[in-house]
Amino acid sequence: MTGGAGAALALAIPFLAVPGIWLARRRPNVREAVTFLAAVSLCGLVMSLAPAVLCGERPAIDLFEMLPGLSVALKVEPLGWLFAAVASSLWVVSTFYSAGYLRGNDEGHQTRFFACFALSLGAAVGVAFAGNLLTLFLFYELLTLVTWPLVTHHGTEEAKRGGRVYLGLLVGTSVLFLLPAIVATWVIAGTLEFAADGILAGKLDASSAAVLLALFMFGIGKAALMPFHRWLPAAMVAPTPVSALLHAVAVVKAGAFCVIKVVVGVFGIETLAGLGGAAWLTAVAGFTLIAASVVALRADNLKRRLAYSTVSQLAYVTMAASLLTPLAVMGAALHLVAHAFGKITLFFAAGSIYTAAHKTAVSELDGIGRVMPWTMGAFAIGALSMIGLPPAAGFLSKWFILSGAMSAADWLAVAVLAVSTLLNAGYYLPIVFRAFFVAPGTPSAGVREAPLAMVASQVVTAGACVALFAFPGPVIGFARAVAGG
Amino acid sequence: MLLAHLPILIVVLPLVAAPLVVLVRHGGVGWAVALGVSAASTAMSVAVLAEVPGTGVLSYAIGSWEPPWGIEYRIDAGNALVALLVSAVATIVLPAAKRTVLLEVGADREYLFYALFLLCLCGLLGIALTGDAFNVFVFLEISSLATYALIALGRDRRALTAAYQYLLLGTIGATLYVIGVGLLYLVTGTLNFADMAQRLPAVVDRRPVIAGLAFITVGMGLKAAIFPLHAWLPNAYAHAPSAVSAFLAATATKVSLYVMMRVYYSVIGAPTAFGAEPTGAILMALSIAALLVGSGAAIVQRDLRLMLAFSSVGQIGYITLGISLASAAGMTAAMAHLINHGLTKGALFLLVAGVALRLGGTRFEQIAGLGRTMPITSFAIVIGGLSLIGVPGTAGFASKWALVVAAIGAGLWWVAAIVLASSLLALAYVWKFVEAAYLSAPPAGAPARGEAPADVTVPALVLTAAVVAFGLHATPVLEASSRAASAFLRGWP
Amino acid sequence: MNRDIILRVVSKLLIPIALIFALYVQFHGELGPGGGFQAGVIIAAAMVLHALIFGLAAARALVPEWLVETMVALGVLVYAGVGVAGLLLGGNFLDYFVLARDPAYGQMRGIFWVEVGVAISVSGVMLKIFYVFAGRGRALDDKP
Amino acid sequence: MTTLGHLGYWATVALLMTGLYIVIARGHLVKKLVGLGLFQSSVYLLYIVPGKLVGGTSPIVDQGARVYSNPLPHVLILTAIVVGVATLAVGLALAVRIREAYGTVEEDEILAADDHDG
Repeated sequence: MTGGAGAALALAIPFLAVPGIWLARRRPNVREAVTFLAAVSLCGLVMSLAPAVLCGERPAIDLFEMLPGLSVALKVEPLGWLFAAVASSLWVVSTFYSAGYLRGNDEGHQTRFFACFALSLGAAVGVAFAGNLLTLFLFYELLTLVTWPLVTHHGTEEAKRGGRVYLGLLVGTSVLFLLPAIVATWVIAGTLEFAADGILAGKLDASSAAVLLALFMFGIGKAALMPFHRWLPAAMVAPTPVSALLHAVAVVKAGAFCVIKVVVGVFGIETLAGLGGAAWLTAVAGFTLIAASVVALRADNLKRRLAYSTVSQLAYVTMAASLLTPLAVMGAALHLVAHAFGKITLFFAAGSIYTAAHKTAVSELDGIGRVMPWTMGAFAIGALSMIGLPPAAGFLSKWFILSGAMSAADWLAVAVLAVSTLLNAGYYLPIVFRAFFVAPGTPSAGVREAPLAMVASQVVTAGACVALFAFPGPVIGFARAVAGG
Repeated sequence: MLLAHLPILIVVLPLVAAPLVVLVRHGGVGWAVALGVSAASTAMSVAVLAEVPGTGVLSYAIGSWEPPWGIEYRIDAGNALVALLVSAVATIVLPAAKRTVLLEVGADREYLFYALFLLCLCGLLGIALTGDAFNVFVFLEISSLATYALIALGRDRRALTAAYQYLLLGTIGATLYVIGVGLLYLVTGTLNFADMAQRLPAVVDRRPVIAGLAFITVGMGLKAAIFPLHAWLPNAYAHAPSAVSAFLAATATKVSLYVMMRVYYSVIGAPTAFGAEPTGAILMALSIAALLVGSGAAIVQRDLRLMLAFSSVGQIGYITLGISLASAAGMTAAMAHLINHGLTKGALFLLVAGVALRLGGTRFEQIAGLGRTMPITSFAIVIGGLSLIGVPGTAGFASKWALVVAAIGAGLWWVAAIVLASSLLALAYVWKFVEAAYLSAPPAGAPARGEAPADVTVPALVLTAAVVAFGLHATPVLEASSRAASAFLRGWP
Repeated sequence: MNRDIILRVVSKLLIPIALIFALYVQFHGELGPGGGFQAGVIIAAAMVLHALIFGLAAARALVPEWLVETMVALGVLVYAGVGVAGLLLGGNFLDYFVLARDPAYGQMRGIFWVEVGVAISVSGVMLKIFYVFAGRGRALDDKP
Repeated sequence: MTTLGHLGYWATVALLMTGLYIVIARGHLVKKLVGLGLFQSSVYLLYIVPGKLVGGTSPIVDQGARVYSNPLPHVLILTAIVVGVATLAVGLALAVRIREAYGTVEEDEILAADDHDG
């Protein structure tokens, strides 16, 4: 099988899984088996593309012509491969976890859940392997639409409101800013095909580059740059596996991915650096980073704290991309991976706590680590990764971002990174501390560890965080390829 | 030999079939004849459309009187496309009409329905294909009179007032059009569009020309329901028999828009219409108002059918916006949206016909929980709604893309911004449906899970599939629209 | 009203004359003012007069609804048939020149049949309109 | 050309505006149709008047006649009149059926009844 066909097959697998899931709707075990099978085969397929991509091959395929001169085209590039690899491997884990969570909490509409989950993965793979901006936009919007039923899963008034904010902000920004940016790129450059050194090179002056960059960056609402971050906390009404999907597997990762992709593949690092059009972006991202951390610090609801942590972590990626140095871009790519594994661990843990103890507030977690040691152990590793401490993957990515900031001599960015690390520690470590070292206020009788499927999943992802720290070689190889080195 | 006569056969076939249906006085036969004629017209339109790129313009002299003395049928890539849209939508709507007409109109008047339908089809095709200004008026009235009667056959008494309202405004519109034509006739001495185009530049006194342009704009604006001349449309679409709603929503206003394009570009000429006179600015302002007001009004409707009707007012704004840009890109967008919106609204009104058939109404409290009671129909309505918003992968995206490219290409960033902002209004009304269908419980006494009969659902799904197909692979529509646009811009010298 | 002897007698005299005048207008149409439209209206007027004097029921017995509808359709068909005949004889639609060997005669023949069609349709339409309104109004006024 | 020379046009405009005013201002459905008829008749005038040439005869070939009036507008307007009749018939038929359905032909009463229906 040629690489291009492999990419097309990878895109097809999640979509093909949907009819299977639907047919098995009356038999949950078969249904989850179908999902699992699809996830494993997708993951295996993506992994099988790795050697070729590392060797410098760029498997590509044109699927069909959508608009005159503009095809829906797939092209596997290092960054896209990283994203696809993260999404597909986390799909495998989260299938287990979701099954445990949904059954443990007696959630309804489980078939719809798994079908939409599979569709989201399909859209994420489409975003990852998009060969041009049009394809990217197509799957970006599809991702928003198919995750809406997941966000509003409970169907309550609150879910409805959350869904409105979610949809309104994501579709609103993409239609108002991203689409005109894409059309303008098409009008200016005459092509939407990503290129290693950017397609707008030499076609823009400084001011229009800044405007276009602003349209792109605010248009990619999934990257949650302030002031368009409200959808993330609003989407917290969803069941926890959905939050995991949004925050770690597909949605925000798609946003971060698009940010890097646009900076590298559309503008080109050198072009943008030459025009000096990204300094404001560093500032906005830095502000988002600090502000979101401060909000997270004050949030008592665990999921809300995690949500604002995501906003801040996404700003790392955007800021890293805006530094426009190869090292920082490498850091951005690495952070995409590291944050995914760290954040999914945290959400898994939050879901486990809810399932086992029905607790949602940080202040209720006193001593919970003693009854749920595995869960809170995983949580601790995820938290370390978020803060950027060894032995977790977050350390690596922050290291590269910091090196990038220093090599760019952007001392503001360095300061922001330093402060934010402190803030991260400030809102994560107390949770870990409470869980293990504060005696429970009220004896929570009958609270036990969460169901096995859930515990196992979070242990696996926490292990992956550590493994990425211990054996970073392959991932760094890909990240280096992203930065063009 | 047959090929040479296709331009007239497309129009004559329904004209002959209509009285035959009256003579036979049998509903089933009438339906079969109407379906056969529509299918034949579609086939002939395809043949003509395939023919025009080679020959450029097909000209047919009625009664062998050479134009400009006789009436000429003149077909280029522009009107062939319109004829194809009209006949194709008729062919798809008719299978679904059988059951709904029997239910809503009654068996005793069924044959009259199909006779009127054929007359309406004949009129719309005639408007599209004729090259004679007065002939346009005659066909306009044939289609309009048939339409008034068709709307009046609707389910309740509000259909009568809707039809009466439409009759008043439609007649005023047609009369204003014919006054405009009269003024042009007075200064050129000809009614043939092509001949008129040739003689107009030599006319010294411009005032009658400008007055004619204004009269035709307002007249056709009334028929095309351009804001603020749209008052007749929502009630007419909402209360007409279901099949009529679907057919008219997809075709009737589109044909009037075609006449506007023809007069602006082929007869008056873009330099006069858009250069010397402020037609473009006026049309653009009205289009933008239509986008915002139409979509805004759609949000607050409490009936799905009315919501779709108001959405049409907004969507027509996209087409006129494309016309007002007076560029090849703008006209391409206008033609593409004319087709894509026709398909989308046809699909949506057919789907809603199925909903009305099963649930007995389309008010939002009746359709609550539609995702559970009629899952397939409900999902298809969502897809149609996505096309109204312009989500990529649906036909609506392709034409919106073309429109934004045209606006940005012309340097009109703010227009592009408004176009896109109005999509968010569409998002609001479409999501009102989605929330009602998927996040509300069905009302008490709702029928069990199931779909409308296949003869209603399948044609609707065919159109929905076309919406998706032309969204994922929009090249055929956009290229045909681009050919049509260049045919308009080239004019009829 | 139908008991009024004068009206009955006068109308019996007038209606045949009106019909003959209609035929005159019809067939003289190619040479002088006149034609199928006018003739059709005069025919319908004669029938309306009959209905006014002898009552709607009598008129409906004489020219029943189905016949009226048939006339409307038939007229259009005759008209379209002339057009199609032109097509079949090798000309364009509504091409009169090919209807006879001598084009000038073909013109006359074509116009003649078109006018026949028009007359049938117009008289049918006029009667139909009359029937519709006359029937409706009566039903409504009968209600208390 | 004097103001009087444009008499036909003045009459056209007067009919047009009168008709339109009646359509808009009157609530009675039948009166509206009367206004519509006036409105349409302005078109007849617009077409017919310029077709007449001073001193022209009817367009039938005759010895001694040199100047003919233009016959085409008459033909067109004959068509327009037929259309007008048909429109009037449909309009009246609708008015009758509205009367049957609503018991009134006054627009505001009909609107009130519709509002009542919801």
